[in-house]
Amino acid sequence: MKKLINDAESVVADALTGMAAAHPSLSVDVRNRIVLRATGPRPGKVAVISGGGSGHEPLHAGYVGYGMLDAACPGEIFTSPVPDQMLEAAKRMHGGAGVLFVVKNYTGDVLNFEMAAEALAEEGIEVASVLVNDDVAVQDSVYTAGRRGTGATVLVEKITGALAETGAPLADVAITGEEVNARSRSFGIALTPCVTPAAGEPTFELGPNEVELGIGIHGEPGRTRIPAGTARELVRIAMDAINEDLPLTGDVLVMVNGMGGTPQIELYVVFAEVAAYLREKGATVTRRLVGNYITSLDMQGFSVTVCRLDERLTLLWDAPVETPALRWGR
Amino acid sequence: MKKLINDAESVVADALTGMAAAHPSLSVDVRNRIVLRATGPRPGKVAVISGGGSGHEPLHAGYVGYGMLDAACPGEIFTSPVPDQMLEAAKRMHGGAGVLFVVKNYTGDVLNFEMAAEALAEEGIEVASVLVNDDVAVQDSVYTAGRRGTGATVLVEKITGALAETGAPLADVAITGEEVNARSRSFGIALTPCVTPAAGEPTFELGPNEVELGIGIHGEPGRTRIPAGTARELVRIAMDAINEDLPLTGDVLVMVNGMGGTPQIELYVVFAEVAAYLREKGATVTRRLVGNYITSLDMQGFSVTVCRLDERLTLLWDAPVETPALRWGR
Amino acid sequence: MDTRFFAAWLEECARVVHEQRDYLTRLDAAIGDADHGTNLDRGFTGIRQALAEHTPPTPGALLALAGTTLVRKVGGASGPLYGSALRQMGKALGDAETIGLAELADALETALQAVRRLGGAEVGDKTMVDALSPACAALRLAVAEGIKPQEALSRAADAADQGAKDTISMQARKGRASYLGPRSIGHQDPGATSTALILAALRDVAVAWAES
Amino acid sequence: MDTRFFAAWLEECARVVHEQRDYLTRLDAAIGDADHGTNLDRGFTGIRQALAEHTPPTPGALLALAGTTLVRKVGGASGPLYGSALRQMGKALGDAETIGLAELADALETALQAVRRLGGAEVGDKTMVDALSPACAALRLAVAEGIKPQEALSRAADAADQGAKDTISMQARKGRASYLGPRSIGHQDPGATSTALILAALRDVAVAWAES
Ligand SMILES: Nc1ncnc2c1ncn2[C@@H]1O[C@H](COP(=O)(O)OP(=O)(O)O)[C@@H](O)[C@H]1O
Ligand SMILES: Nc1ncnc2c1ncn2[C@@H]1O[C@H](COP(=O)(O)OP(=O)(O)O)[C@@H](O)[C@H]1O
Ligand SMILES: [Mg+2]
Ligand SMILES: [Mg+2]
Ligand SMILES: [Mg+2]
Ligand SMILES: [Mg+2]
Repeated sequence: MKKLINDAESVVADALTGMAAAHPSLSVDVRNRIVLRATGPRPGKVAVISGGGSGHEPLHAGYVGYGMLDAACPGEIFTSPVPDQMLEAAKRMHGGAGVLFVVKNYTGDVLNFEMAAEALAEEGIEVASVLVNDDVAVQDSVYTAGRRGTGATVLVEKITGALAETGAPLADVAITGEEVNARSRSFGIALTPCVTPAAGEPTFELGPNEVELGIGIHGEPGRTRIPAGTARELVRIAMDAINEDLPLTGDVLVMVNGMGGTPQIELYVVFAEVAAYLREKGATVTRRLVGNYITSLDMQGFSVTVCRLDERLTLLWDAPVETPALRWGR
Repeated sequence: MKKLINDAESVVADALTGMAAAHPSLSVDVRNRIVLRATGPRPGKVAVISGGGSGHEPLHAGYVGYGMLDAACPGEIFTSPVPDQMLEAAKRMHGGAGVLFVVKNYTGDVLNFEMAAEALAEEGIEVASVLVNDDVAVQDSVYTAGRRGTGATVLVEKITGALAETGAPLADVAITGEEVNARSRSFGIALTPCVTPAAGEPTFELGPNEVELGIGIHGEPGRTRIPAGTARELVRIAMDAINEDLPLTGDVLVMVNGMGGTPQIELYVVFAEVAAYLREKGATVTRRLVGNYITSLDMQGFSVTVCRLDERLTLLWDAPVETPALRWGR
Repeated sequence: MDTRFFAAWLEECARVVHEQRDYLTRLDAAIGDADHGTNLDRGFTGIRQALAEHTPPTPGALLALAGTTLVRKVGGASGPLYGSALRQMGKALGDAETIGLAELADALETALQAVRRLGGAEVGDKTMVDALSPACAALRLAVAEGIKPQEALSRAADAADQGAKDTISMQARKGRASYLGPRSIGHQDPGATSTALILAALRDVAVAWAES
Repeated sequence: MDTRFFAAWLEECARVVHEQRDYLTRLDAAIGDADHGTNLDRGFTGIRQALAEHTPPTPGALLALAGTTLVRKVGGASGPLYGSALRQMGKALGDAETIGLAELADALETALQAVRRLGGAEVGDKTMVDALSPACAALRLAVAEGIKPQEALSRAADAADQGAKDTISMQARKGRASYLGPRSIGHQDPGATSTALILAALRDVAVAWAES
């Protein structure tokens, strides 16, 4: 294993030090592991806060800034953060209008955010949570921990962030976040596993001609393994899975996301196929993202997220955003 | 080899189809292999045009848009474009104030752009070229084809693009491009080779514990091979090589660039070390980029580019830019 | 069993978890996300540091501090689960300065309830519950039979170990491993395995204690 | 040698380059960027298509069209270099309907000059010049000696082949391979190799022509 790190133990701290140096718009507290808007809290505005394991960059810290998150809490690599982080971030960023936690549906994230929410409530700070669970590769049944939260997280963070910026009340921001989640679905495919600095070896094995279908974002193995196919074939598998769960019609936002080690040129090849598929289904792609937005370290592969937009969500999507990883309108 | 493609032969065309679908701000001519601003030419404005082999995304097509390029000409993977492309792009985008070609110093790019420039001149369109050659890993001597053009290309495109937007004359835009190049230096290090779709196997071999120093952006082997070290050690090698060539003092812009397969978290670790190095040298980092800006397909590794800024270049850097890959101020 | 006994247990846990770190991580790589060993190692190292700074006066306070430290250091699913387990165990022990086997059995039962309440897992879901639950049952039985502590804790450890092994044939219904569906079968659950290690540590400390 | 002869040569080039595509790309992978085979294959396939649409009336026009096609299809360093070479060769042949060996030798010399002027490479720089230059010299000598075409072109092909092999021990001073400095030594130059293939194709066509 070769990695651009100093030490497997210090990766997260070192990267936060780099983030602090790279983005004057952020206030990075390396010791407490929180990344905040440098501007501090805005009175009367709901503070939108998220967090999760590291290794998914730019998620979440790359989305801290005007029009999106107020703070992010990075955990260890692929490990949810601890309640102290969310607590500290919330205390520093809340502007008196309450705090929204955007939580990806993984047992670890859910439990740690829950503990933080309880502690915050005890301190008299109003908290609501949006649970993101958009991954159609996982059966949402009593036999699983429920669908994972993946690509839709970016959309929920963007749209709740935009709404919070308007001074909307916590309940509205939370409901809108849930609406975005309800309208979004994702599916991911890996060409290669990823290597965590701590493990130092691939998280699973894939043959030279195999791909893994229905992966999450933690280098975990997926649902099944099939022989590698063309981009067109793989996109069809992903899109069929999504379409089965949420019929794809009307205006849609599409995110074709690289898992971290995928060349951008391949993501465009994938996007072309996704666009063709949606055209065939009669859906209209009105907004799109193509790039690395929620990754699994150095994994090669992609995920597609589709969100059925309405006019209001489109407006919120278009609202100005100024973060390290997503920026427009300012 | 597993890749998200339909066919090694059609990668560039398929990716351009995807770009067209992904970016309404671009006008993509898949047949002629040119990517233009959808707004068309602006009378009285110098048209800034670049191009080069594909596989370096987002370079160059990702930098087409307000405040940067007017057009990009993507060649086959790692192969410079042909003169017809530059010719067609120039004819469609020139606004009567001449055309600036931004050319990376590789024999293929130089020759093809030269042929295009001759043909354009014959048609009475004024052309100037900026040759980018910032890679200190290559000795600039009669014994080589001269220094390669790498990371500084992004800076030259941004800054000439900003100046052209003000209506500055061709000669000024060209001189400023040369100035940016003269003030910039880069050095790259690979942890892994890359795999081109056509070759289907790594472009060179690296042991499980080796890194390649002084790589370019085409998967070519570098200057030497050494045992892998920490991020700190590797950054020191890169920065010493740069500092030996261009003493690092004063205000500097730093770009820490991923080669395509490098996780963003590692790039931040690298950036932290680069910032520490520059602090030690007494230089002040006033502007920075950390991400994938000029890549080699799926290669893991990084390059550092440093540009010694002055007030004017800083202003031009800060000027609004609105392209798929670089955007601020609008 | 006094404060020193429980401190020795936590110390032994820290040692064993550190030693078995890569093993636990490998188990987690197979059906999870390859971090269980590093997670627990970070947590128990944190406990060691916390105790080095200040050792609480009673077993109850000690375990509560250990639980809080896990919550603050571990993250992931195991942080809140083990953290709450130890915290609730500590609470159950109250201010008593020494603890008898029956109280310990009750406290362990409280820990199990805490994990079940928080995580919602039942026996058979392929989680730490599958090791903790039989360990609790074995210990309760041993108490009823009036067996001496090192023997009783040895039975609990064996039951946990067997419980961990039994997870191999199970299909996961909770935690990350559940995403794999039937593909989770054939792998031992990392959390059940660490629970077995923690209970083995308890036995070892009890045996050493009885000998000295 | 008439238009059909030169068309047959270009056809044979297309065949050989396609056949040797991966070999040329592998050579380029070692000291360049792994595209020389695909570049030339794309170019000569383009020539084939262009000639299928329309075959110019004279050898000169044919080679000029071939050169222009390479410039338009290949890109990279080899596109302009081979493209200009063929274009200049075509120009040198003028409107003549049949070409003698002496004119061919002169035209090849013009091609060499075009490559040298454009790329600035000298003999010994480890480029296509190292194959083309000895081929030109051998052909010139053969013309002076009055040898018959297939024999003369065979000598030119041999010289090109030897020239290509000689690049193995050279350190590159032009093109991408020069970035490697001393590490370029020990590898055969891909461009010199393709030049040798192109001249071998010329010989083969001449031999077949003489036999028929
Ligand atoms: N809902 C749950 N109830 C009980 N135990 C659980 C639950 N979810 C996960 N676990 C346990 O946690 C272990 C994984 O811990 P760890 O790897 O540290 O956290 P994460 O899954 O967040 O990466 C699993 O092996 C399982 O024993
Ligand atoms: N300046 C030059 N003069 C002559 N030949 C050159 C020069 N530069 C490169 N070449 C030839 O071009 C070959 C490489 O061609 P190709 O791989 O198609 O282009 P690129 O180097 O742009 O990828 C080299 O092997 C060499 O023979
Ligand atoms: Mg985890
Ligand atoms: Mg090339
Ligand atoms: Mg885990
Ligand atoms: Mg090449």
